[in-house]
Amino acid sequence: MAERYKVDKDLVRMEIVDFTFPQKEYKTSRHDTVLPYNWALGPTWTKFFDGLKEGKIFGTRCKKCNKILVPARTFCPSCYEDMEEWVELPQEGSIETWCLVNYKYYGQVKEPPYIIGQIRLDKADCSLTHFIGGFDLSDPDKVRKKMKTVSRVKAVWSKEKHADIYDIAYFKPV
Amino acid sequence: MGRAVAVIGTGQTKHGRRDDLSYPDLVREAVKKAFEDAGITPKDVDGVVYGSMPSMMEGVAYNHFYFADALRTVGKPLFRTETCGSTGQSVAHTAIHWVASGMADIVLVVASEKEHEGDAQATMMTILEPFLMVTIGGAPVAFSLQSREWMGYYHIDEDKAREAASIVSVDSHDGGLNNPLAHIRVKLTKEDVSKAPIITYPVRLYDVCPVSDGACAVIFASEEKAKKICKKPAWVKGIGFRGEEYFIGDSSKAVWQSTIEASKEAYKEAGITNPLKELDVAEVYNPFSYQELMFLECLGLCPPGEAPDYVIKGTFSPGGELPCDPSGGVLCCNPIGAAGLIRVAEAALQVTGKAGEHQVEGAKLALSHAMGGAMQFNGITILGSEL
Amino acid sequence: MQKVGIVEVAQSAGTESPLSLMEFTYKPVKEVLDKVGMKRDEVDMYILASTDVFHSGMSCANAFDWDASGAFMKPASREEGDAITSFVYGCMPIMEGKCDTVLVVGLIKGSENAENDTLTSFVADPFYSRPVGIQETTAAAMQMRLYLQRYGITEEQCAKVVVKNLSNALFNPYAHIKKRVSVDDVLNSERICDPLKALECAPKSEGVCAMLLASEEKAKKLTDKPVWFKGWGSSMDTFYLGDRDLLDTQLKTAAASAYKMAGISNPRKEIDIAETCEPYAFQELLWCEELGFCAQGQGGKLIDSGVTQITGELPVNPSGGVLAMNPYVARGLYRVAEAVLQIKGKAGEHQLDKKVNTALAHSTYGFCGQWQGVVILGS
Amino acid sequence: MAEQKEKPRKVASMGMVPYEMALGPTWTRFFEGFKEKRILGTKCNKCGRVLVPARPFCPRCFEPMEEWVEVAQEGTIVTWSYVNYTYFGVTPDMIPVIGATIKLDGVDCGTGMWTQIGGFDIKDFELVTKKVKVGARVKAVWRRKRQGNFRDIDYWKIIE
Repeated sequence: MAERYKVDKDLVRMEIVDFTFPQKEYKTSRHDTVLPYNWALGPTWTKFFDGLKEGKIFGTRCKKCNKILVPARTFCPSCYEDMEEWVELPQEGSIETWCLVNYKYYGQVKEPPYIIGQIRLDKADCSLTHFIGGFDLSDPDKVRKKMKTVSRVKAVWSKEKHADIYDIAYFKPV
Repeated sequence: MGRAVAVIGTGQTKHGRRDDLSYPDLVREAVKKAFEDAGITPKDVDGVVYGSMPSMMEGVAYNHFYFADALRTVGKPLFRTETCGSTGQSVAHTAIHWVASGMADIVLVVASEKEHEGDAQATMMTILEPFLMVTIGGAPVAFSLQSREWMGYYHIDEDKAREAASIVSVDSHDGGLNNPLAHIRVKLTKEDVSKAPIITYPVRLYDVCPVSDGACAVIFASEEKAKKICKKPAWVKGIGFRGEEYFIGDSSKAVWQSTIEASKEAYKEAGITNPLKELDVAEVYNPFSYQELMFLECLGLCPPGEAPDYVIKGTFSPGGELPCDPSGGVLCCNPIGAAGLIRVAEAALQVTGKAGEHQVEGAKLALSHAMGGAMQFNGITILGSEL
Repeated sequence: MQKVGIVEVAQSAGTESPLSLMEFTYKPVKEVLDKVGMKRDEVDMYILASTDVFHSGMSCANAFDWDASGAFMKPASREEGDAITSFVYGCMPIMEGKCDTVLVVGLIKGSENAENDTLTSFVADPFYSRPVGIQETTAAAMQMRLYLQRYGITEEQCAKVVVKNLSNALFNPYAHIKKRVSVDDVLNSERICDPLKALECAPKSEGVCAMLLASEEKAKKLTDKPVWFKGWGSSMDTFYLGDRDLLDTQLKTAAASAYKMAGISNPRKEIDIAETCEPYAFQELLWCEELGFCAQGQGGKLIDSGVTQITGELPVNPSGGVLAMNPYVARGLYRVAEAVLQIKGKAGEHQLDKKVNTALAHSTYGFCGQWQGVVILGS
Repeated sequence: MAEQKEKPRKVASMGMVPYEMALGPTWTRFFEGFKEKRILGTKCNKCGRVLVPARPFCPRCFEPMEEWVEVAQEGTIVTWSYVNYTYFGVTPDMIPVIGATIKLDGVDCGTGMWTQIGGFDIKDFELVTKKVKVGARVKAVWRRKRQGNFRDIDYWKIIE
């Protein structure tokens, strides 16, 4: 991370090294913000990500509306009740919708092309957002054609797991 | 004038270092308590106002989206109000205008901060544009600049100011001990404060607020609803807000116009002519003890340049003529975005007799205050037990 | 409840400006004051809408924006998010009888920050949605696919929105993008985020919009043709995309409350012009359905019918909309400004060729329209 | 079902966002002045105040400030602060610094925060409290190589 920005001690500011704005014809001042964060997962998400590390996808069930939501939640967004019942979900589901990202922007999560999809895991009452992959994505037309035939997908796990969302590498067509 | 508005319920989290909870869950803790306190359900609410410090603080932009479920705002309108440190006052003002205008009957106001998830001083420096007001420092510098300007302007003796600031700190920390939700709960003596390590001279460790996580929720209602729902509402008597120029040198920070004018407006609306006599308790925003001295003057609670004398003779101490920050104030708890709303909530608790161990006996009229920006903004809300 | 009149508006154009944000903001604010002959300190209250820190790099943006907005030592506040909320906030103190005049300012310089997708990535939660690449464009692309699939809307129909709006923009001096495009141009533009094409996505623009609101009595003194605030509605959706039906947004709720307050029972007939916030072309069709201009799933037919053309029965985005001009935070206020100008009959070259009595302004931000707001204005 | 193995965790990350602001004609000219060792202000024709840094308009009168004036490079300390702590982005070699608001002669406002006191061993805090006082007179000391930014004034020297 350190090589991606440098500190200009004289001007008391940071400059992100791997980004340039289009050339301007007037005088400007760069002021990049580089800030550290340390986010608390809280017990629910800690447990959810621990599950991923073991190759399990957990949801929680609302005792009031009975819905199973994934990723696990502390509370039901519609009933506001604590969601204390943990449910392990099947690792297969159907694709609700998807998009093929084929352009670049600063801070992007991975090198395009890649597919982001909404995947409704069996038994779950909401969709999980994740990558869809496991086949050649280089030709957008071929991808469109292929995706017309795909409705079911299955989780593919990363070899190395760090208890984060990337423990699932992507979902591949079944 | 518009319809009368009242506070019908408040909720605060346990403030402090809350690594035990994710940020949305922290927000929910305050919201749940406010609903329980008001005895209403989210169905009764017409809309929500949310505010925090700039979302760069915790690294989630427009965090009201992230908190939509925790705020119970799904299916309802939401206003996102932010005015820097005075955000907590400004969110309350948005709700008060909203109810007074007749476009809503009950509005939930929430403000929060989870400072342990970011670097507060580094974030604070992003208030400044990068080429004209550049400095090293953060908030302590800005406020020690202000304190010294005030001392210099009135030729206040350094030792006297030190003593008064120590009293402010000791009183606040005593308040914190009486407030189970406060972040800092320690017993201090004047010596502890005046001999503590220097942060930015003359400001020492216990002259400075902590870095806190916390959220606060306050429910406002129209007169009709308040009377129906709530046995003892806290009525909004007056509000005021002012901001001055961006460049710090443009106006005096010793005679702080935005505090003076904002409080004048609030007093006028509340029909207060002698605030020191008429107010029963004040929740003054005091992230720095020296700054509170200057606020006491600019809020018209004592003559200009005489705050140290009044503080030393006990006017603003517990049992004094106008106790300040019985909750412990910002010195004992500073989730920045929420801190201004906590002042409103505390004022409401005081005038409704619900402040528990830190209750000021018989308080009927309370002032709450917050400031923010590059020493630019001041907001005031005055609450009373009677309409 | 007092009536609220809109007295005057000023806008800046969307093209990149060499002025500093302070200078850039000052101009339209001063223009509005000069137009009505008021001094800065004669205005009773100021409501700013300036960007979330991620869109400017300056936190507490009200600090820097204060001077140029004219708010020095006046009662004031600032809304973060969409400027249409600052408009509604501005109406409140007038309705309660506390203020006679309120000046509302929405401001941003889009040329000073990184791509919108870089910035809106930060809206996503840090643990789950952000790491898998959710930002406004990817979220919208998934919403679009669902829209095409469920209702058989065609990509041509979505492209027609771009053709219509950019052609309207040719006559709007404040629009940013000025170019004539064909349906084929849109369909053949780069498939950046399939099914979204490059030309279907809004640009990044500069934009300051200033607007003076006044009580009924004062408005009548200050202008011979005040425009009246008739109603508004707004609604927030749940956070996670996976928890929502992306084609059933809170716009329906927002529109229903706005129509109720304004006493509108048949929006399709009673509304003369609508300005919607469509950072992605297909969204105009979806929003039209949810605003009740056509039945659910009929957005494609609506654009085919020509009703929403500038010459049609219910013109949508005669200004060129957000596709032609996208000053992120200020864009909601630009929608209101266009509605005001159309009712006043002062829109200039893109003035509608009919009497405009009732106008609708809509704005949205957040993934797939998580926040929705609707304002109704009337003559 | 996974047992909870440890207490709730935290996730460390870094937020990086680039910005580039236009200086605009007013501040471009202001910093051009720095290159020539000149401090420029603007004067309001209405209230008559001279403001530094130069402004496009008077924040109070709200009229354009078109009259440029070169101002004195000496002034009086209104207030100052001794900064001796670090946070993210500030390393120990960057401190201490003494930030000050200075009222330049003939100017109607104090400087912002960019003016720093120096020219002696500011690590010696005793010496600092002896020399730096509200009301003390100071004078700008320019850098030899100037680039048109706030650092062109190296520091403000106390005039004994």
